[in-house]
Amino acid sequence: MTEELEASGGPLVSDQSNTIPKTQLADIYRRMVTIRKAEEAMGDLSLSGELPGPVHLYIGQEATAVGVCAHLADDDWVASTHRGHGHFLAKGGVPKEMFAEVFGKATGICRGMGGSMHVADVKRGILGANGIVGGGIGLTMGAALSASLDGKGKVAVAFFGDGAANQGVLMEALNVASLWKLPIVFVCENNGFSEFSPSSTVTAGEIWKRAEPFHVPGVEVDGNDVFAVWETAFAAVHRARTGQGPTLIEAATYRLRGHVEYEHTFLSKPYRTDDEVKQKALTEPLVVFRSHCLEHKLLTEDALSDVEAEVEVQIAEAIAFAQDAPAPPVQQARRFMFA
Amino acid sequence: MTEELEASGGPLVSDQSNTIPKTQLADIYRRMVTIRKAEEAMGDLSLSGELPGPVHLYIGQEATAVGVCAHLADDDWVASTHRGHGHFLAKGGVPKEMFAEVFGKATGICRGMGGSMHVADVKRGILGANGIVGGGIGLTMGAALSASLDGKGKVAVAFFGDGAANQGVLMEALNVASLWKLPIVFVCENNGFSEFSPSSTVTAGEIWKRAEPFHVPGVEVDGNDVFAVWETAFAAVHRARTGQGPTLIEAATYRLRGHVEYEHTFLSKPYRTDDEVKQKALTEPLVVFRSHCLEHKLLTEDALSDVEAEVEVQIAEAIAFAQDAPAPPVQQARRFMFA
Amino acid sequence: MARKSLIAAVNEAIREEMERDPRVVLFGEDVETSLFGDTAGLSAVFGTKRVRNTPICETLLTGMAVGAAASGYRPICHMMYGNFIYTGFDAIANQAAKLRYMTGGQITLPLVYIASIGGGKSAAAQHSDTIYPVLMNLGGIKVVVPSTPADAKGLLISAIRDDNPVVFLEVGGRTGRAAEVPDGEHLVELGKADIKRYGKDVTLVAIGSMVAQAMKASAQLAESGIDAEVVDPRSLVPLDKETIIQSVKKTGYLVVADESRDACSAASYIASIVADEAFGALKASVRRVTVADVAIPYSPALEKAVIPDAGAIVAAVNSLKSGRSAA
Amino acid sequence: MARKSLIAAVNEAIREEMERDPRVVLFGEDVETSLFGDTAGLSAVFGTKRVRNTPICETLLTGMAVGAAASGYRPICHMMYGNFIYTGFDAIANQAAKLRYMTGGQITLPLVYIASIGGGKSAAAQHSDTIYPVLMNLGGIKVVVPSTPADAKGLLISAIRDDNPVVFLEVGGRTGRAAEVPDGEHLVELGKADIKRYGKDVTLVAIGSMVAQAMKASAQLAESGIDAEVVDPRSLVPLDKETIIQSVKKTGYLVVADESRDACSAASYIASIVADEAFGALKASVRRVTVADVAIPYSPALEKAVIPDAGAIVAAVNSLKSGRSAA
Ligand SMILES: Cc1ncc(C[n+]2csc(CCOP(=O)(O)OP(=O)(O)O)c2C)c(N)n1
Ligand SMILES: Cc1ncc(C[n+]2csc(CCOP(=O)(O)OP(=O)(O)O)c2C)c(N)n1
Ligand SMILES: [Mg+2]
Ligand SMILES: [Mg+2]
Repeated sequence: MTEELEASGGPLVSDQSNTIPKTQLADIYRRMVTIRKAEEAMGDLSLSGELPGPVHLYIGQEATAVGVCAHLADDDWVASTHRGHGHFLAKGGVPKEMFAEVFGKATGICRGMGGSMHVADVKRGILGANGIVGGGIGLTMGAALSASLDGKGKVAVAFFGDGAANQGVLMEALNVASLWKLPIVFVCENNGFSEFSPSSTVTAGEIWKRAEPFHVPGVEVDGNDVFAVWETAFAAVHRARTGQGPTLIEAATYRLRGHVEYEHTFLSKPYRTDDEVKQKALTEPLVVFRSHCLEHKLLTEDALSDVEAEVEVQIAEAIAFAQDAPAPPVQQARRFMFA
Repeated sequence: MTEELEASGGPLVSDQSNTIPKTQLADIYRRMVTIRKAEEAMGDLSLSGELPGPVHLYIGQEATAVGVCAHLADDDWVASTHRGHGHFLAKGGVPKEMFAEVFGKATGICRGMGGSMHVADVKRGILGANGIVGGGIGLTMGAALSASLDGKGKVAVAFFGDGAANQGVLMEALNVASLWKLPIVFVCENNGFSEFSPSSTVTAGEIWKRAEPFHVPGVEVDGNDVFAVWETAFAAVHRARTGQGPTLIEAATYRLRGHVEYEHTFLSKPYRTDDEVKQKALTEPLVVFRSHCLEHKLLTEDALSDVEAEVEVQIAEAIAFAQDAPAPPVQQARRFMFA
Repeated sequence: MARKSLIAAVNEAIREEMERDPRVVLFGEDVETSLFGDTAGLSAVFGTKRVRNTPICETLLTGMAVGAAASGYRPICHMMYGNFIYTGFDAIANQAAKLRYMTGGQITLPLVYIASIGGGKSAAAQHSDTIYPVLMNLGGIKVVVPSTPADAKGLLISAIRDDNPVVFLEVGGRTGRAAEVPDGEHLVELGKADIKRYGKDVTLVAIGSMVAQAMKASAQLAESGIDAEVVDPRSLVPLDKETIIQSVKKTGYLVVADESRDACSAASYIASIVADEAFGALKASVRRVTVADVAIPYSPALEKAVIPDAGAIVAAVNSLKSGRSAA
Repeated sequence: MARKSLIAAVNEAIREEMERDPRVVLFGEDVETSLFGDTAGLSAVFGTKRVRNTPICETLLTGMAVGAAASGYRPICHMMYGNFIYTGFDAIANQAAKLRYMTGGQITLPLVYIASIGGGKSAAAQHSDTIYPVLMNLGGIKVVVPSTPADAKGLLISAIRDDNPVVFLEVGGRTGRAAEVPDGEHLVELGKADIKRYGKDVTLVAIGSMVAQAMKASAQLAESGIDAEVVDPRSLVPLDKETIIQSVKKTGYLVVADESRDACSAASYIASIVADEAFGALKASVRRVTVADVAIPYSPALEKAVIPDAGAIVAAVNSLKSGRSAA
């Protein structure tokens, strides 16, 4: 991994011995499972018609959000995408506030004003999910500019998809981030699809290589392996924090659910086979993590199951909270346009 | 040169023996001198207050427009920039129609509706100068799509500056052009400045390398050497015409005049030294061409001088034509919004 | 005649025009699979040369459409949600709207941008915008907003055959109500309003999604003895001022219903035209029923409170008829 | 008091605010050398960390300003010509205008976009647009268009101190007329119109470049015994409806002069407000003096024919006063 980084545009300050500390493994798993269970529940709620708006689920990509955000503090910034629940939860967002938001309730993190596509928690450095593909890139560049100006070692992370990598704003950002040595990490999650188009049909070449011409290091990582993501992000975040500039990480993963949760009810034709999905599920992040931990005796089967059980309760509570929450007052629709 | 092409993203079909045929040399020189003399006159006219709008002169960059357009027919397309006189003339635009346009006259190529920043001649495949930096890239991509659809071997060429290369639309275009193998040549003229900013202060890395990640060949060429430009363009245009896809050419040159012709009258401070300009003038395209031709006995001093004298007369006539031309009828202001 | 949704009518219009004219081509993000269904199945019929899935790059797409049109094709560029027109705004505002003018008529731009607009589906602020006001102000862009499947088909065919840039906006999303669409070639001229209901007491000009609301409002008003005329402009550029003015001259009262935000809305423009050119006919204030100058909220109760409905139109009419408004 | 150009007043406002508040930062293309002069000299004073030349990449710039504002700074993003706001429109329309709303008030965006607008210099169609109508419709963006150096300074300081996205538009380019600017801290509240001339016979609402034309027109009208009141809204969002309405209630007549294209112009919006909220006070049609729905031509004679001037305003007033318009 480190070799790759060095190969493409400059060395990352990285210590190959760095890996997830054993004491953090349960927490890493908890975060991934929190996302998984929350998203599975979201899917059910969407299909049963309980959610007013559309949801784009993060199932299968958990390792990226969790592996990256493990290196971030509340005053570091992230911006996310339309597929934003995972980043929200990984960066410390509270499940019940997320569910209440997606239900459109007054106690939602955005008071019901934004819904799934806009979950944000500014006090935790979450600039929000975004309905504009590529929209988070400009926002994090601004946050990185702020971080660079105030000199406190904060970092900004832009999460975006393989589809978003084809928006020109990414290259504009790579150029400026390189020139100004901004403390930013660009994290492209290549989940194989840009909506219903397989990546290869709309994305020429390799995304991680797009950084090098701007003298920004680019690196590819297995986005289903939270250990690999953690290590790569460790180096990139460290690089940013110490004033050495930006990094582009491409995390290879797979979107196990549809682009949007009820798509099979309206799409005229399938765009991938069930077999493909089944095949890919064999190497999804939780499977990979579990077997790695068991194999290397890092966590026991019981420890893992305990986490799952605890999370299940937490998510059920979060959903109940959201279901019971009141709708926002109607007058609220006239608020919040201006400060 | 050909090596470089092959090194960065795939081979160009090129025959290294190809160079400007001797019979075309006088014509190549005529075109370069036409641009030079027209632009020098434009500069004088601008300073004397005879031109209603601003002009951005192409002096010092003639080799690129001429070396590239030598390979294009009327039904090939080009789009140009705010600095568009050179491309207009190189692609076959008529001097007197250009001058009349810049004077805002009825006989201007755009009937006085567009002026310097919009000189276009659609029947000659000139989609026009453009006031939007990077604006021509989308237009030529569309023309390339048309060319690809009609299958007649037409080619589109996008001329743009080093500053424009930082607009994300270039990368969007490289991606689509690569995926669709469009018959397009991206010609970036790196003249050292993006308005008043030296390129290095606003452009990270090397522009020609930005193509490779999209699997598009990128190549750098001496933009002051019309022979080199001609050869590079020969290969790239051939590649496009034969359905092999796009190429990015970066032509290194220097803008000998200001960004805009009367800038010294309003800028608060200089952004380069007179010495730098003088130094750069030693290797400008006409100097290089003349000495190359004389040294290799390709053209005589007399032949070169004859061309210059002829062009001088032609430009003087074009200016007289423009000065004598009538203003457009006022009602014309209400025309041409819709077909 | 057969009953079809607006989406199906759009699909049919594109299909017929692509059959009729080989220069008509379609591209956009996922036009093959088609998020809304309006382009579903077309790639199977016309192949992936003429129906092209693009990457996500709106800035390029809008400009590429201009270039393809300038060089002899008749592109249809599908922009998906209306607010992605903001993303690709540059080439629409700076190129499509001006290229013909700036070149003294040399360039002809037969091109159509399609997008889906409006709220009501908890798609939140970005995806729920009603975007036509910003397009109407650009000058060189025709803007079409059909309210029925039949109008959608007829207007889209006219748009595709038009030699100018046209933005064709779909309201109601993928789940609009089905209605009759004439068989055979069906054209609706751009710039001709349609009187969706004749009446003599008040003119309701309603745009896009507001037409159905105005029809509902008319039914309610009829119960209290007010006979409303519903005028659907259908195309906002060009705008059929004459039909609107004639209606106001007949009724003396005008309410304009428009799902766009109020400031510089289509409603404000139409109101200002009438306040200028038919002032003498007006017996009361001209009322706009629009979205107050806020974005569209996600939560359904809030969204409903923000987007005008029949009740709001009825209330506006009643405020006029009671003379309460003529301050 | 000292006489200064609008550009110099802008420069002074930025300088003072950057001195006052270290969180104010400035970036944009060539803000160091400064094409118009409004940011000249600032990098020498404040350094190249706080005053940053950027590459040409409007899509990023507008979004980066949003991100910098959301994370605690107060960016001023210089967009140079107004039509480059079209180029960077995405983040203005989809992020700046909506982020606070969508997040339920979590995000605060103290940011200013500056750009130069308007025609009259043979800069041709792209660079001569008067762009505020499209911004006014976005909802979450304040829009300021000063007509004098003093207002420019006072409004820009207010804009920089405002906790919302503000687009500050300069008219007249680098060569505007100099006028008095008060010494010391000079603030003009956003949303307060200024009556530039008091009169009793007709209200002329004039925006930006049209204020000078309206003043000229008033002088001409005075000669024929018509006493015009000139109202300069100065800020279009928020708009000081009250001052406009009060003036019309006094005069009974309204002409709105606006250099933007007519369809969905600021003029049409203002006219529609008066036709609604002050209908009873109106004695005649409300007239708009705007650019017909065309782009701005290059040739000077044509450009002059397209952009409204004092004569056009006088003609509009005369058409009202003669009752010719009340059809
Ligand atoms: C500017 C813009 N264009 C188009 C869309 C519609 N859209 C939503 S998600 C999506 C695909 C995004 O693909 P990718 O970036 O790979 O993210 P993923 O969905 O795979 O997480 C598209 C085209 C959008 N939201 N914004
Ligand atoms: C979208 C856009 N942004 C900014 C400008 C203002 N501008 C005009 S020319 C120029 C510099 C262009 O530099 P480059 O592309 O290198 O072309 P050159 O002037 O060197 O020929 C700028 C910033 C513009 N015309 N369009
Ligand atoms: Mg993807
Ligand atoms: Mg340059």
